[in-house]
Amino acid sequence: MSDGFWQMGGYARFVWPCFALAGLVLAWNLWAARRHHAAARRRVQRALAMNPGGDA
Amino acid sequence: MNGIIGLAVEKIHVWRGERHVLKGVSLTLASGESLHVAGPNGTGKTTLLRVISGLMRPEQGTVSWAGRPIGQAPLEYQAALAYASHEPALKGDLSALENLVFSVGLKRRVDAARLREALARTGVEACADLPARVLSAGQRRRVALARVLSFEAPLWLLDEPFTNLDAAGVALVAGLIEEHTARGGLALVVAHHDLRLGGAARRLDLN
Amino acid sequence: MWTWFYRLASPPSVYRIAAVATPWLLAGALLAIAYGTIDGLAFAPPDYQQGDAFRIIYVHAPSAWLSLFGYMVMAVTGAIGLIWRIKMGYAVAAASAPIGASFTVLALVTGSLWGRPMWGTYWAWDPRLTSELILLFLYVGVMSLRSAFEDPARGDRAAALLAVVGVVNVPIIHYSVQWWNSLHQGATVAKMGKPEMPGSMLWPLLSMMLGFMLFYAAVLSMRVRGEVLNRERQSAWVRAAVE
Amino acid sequence: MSGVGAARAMGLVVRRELRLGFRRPDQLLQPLVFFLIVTTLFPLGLNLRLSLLREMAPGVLWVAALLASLLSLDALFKSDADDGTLEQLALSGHGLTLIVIAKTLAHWLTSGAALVLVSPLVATALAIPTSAFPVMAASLALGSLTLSWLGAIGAGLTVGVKRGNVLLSLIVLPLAMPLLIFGAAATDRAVGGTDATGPLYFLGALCVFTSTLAPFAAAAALRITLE
Repeated sequence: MSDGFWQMGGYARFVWPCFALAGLVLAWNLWAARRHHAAARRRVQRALAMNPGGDA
Repeated sequence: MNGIIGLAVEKIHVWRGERHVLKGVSLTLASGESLHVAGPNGTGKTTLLRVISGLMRPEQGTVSWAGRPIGQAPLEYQAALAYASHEPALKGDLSALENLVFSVGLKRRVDAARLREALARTGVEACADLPARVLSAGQRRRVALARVLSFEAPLWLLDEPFTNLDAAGVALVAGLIEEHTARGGLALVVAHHDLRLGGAARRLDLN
Repeated sequence: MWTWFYRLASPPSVYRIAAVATPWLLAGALLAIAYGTIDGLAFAPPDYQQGDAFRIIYVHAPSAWLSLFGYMVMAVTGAIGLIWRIKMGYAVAAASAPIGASFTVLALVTGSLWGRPMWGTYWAWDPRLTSELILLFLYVGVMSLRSAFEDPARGDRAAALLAVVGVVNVPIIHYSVQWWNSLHQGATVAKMGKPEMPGSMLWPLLSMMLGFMLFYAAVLSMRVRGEVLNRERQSAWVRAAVE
Repeated sequence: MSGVGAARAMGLVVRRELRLGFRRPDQLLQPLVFFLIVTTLFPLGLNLRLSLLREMAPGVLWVAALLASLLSLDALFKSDADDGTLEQLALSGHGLTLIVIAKTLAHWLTSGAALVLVSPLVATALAIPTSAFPVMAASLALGSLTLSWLGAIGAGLTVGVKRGNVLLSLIVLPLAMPLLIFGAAATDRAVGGTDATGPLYFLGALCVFTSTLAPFAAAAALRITLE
């Protein structure tokens, strides 16, 4: 890729951090959602272990 | 005729977070009857009373008054009930009389003299003009009872009305309930210990 | 008549549908975002005024849109929960809040990085960014209120009501800030909004918008599954779902 | 409906609130003293460059008024919820919305209106010319009433929460920013001698809008706590 691309017309200092942060936010959302779901599953398993009856 | 004016509670279910507090409770109460809801604490007695009063909406089940679900005409239903919660519910900075003026006055046009009579009836006429915060727990309970009397409402919902009362107080409350039902009123009384109510008194045990 | 709606909103079916939908939504999202990023950074022509700095719009505009969209979803589903007492409404509202808040932060930072070359400072109280900042406060308010209650059901209802009150105030806040801003500098010189864009600039933006929306849907369905489990712990179907 | 009309019931609740308020006058005075203290901080912080102080005075006065009003909002429903009288009010046969309207108006009388009366004192300290006092007082009156309505919603939502007053401010302040914008702008124009009716109309619109919707939202919020 030509050098010009990485310079972003002199605005590299602003453009690349934006895209990097965007990637970070996307990744965080995925990671947090996965962790949130896993935690919920664990809480349910623990609750079920405590009272197997688990009335409807 | 008096059989029609009544309370019907069908299959009330309430969850408190995880706990299934009320599991399909049903009861009926007709004019002239009193019902003692008993059971160890934590079995949802107060929750049941709050559901019946309309303060709390159950997840399932209905409460009807005079044949109509209370949700349809909540304000008419409220005009017909007198609710005495576990706490005597008085403003500490107001005198006993002022407390009655500002709570009974919202439901009925009533003058101070009649309110003083009610306070006399429950034995606390002497402290009518004292701020509620200086009264003892028993006296506060008696002021709350005077309020129930002054509402002159057909349906009484009383949550532990005997707490903090001496023997004379307990007898007074039992007497007032009997008089109320004798006049065709209805009384639903939550109390964790047993009590002897004459007349058409029934009992419901929340296990 | 409403049975299809209740069946759709029934927790077990939502839990299953969300599980099936997530991978497709995620794949679509990453595809659209990849295309949009490459096209936007490498092939779209620079802006005649802002040069290559304008490319930040490809992440700023979609995240600003999602920050608002996420709040709308939170308010609407919260209202559904409050009015029809459907637990699923609360679950979706609780799931949407953190996602929307994260994109609000992204919109704020990208907005201020984009503004820096034009204004000479990272924060010049641009009306759009100020509204975005207040939106972040609204998000934080709703999320803190929900977690302030021990009883989750009560927290859901309180947060739903605050979200509805908030969504009514969002336009009021937006126009008040616009009015306040017009007092001092008149219309901001550099149009922050979407300037009239030729196709070569516009396609990557549409692709990024689509990608971000699909991504939002994917993460929302992942979080809804967790929120449903939290709220349906005592139901029998949960046992099968968790094995 | 119960034997007592809505207007009479509201009158009773307002009298109850005012009587309770004046039984503890120190609690009524505290927000006003806070208002005075906050406004004296700014001249100290600005090492008294008078021109700068006059420039900032409307904003300073308004921010201080906003924060002072927030202080007293927390108590709007808390004491009634704690001693159980809120339940009696909820079951009074008039509906929670009417009770909330009466309580909020009474609260405004003892807090917002008091602020408006004290504001000339503070304004002179901030070198605001007396010519600006009428517009300032009008904007503070409208703004504080709007804030009382928003605060009623916030108080209703946080009454069941332990240490809810910080959360209350966090919830109410973002919603109060528009009224700060228009209130400070109106006062600022009055100080500058220019016509302030524009922002005052906006503030009036905000006040009417909030006064019509907030009671229902606050009543719904209280119902959530009572359930």
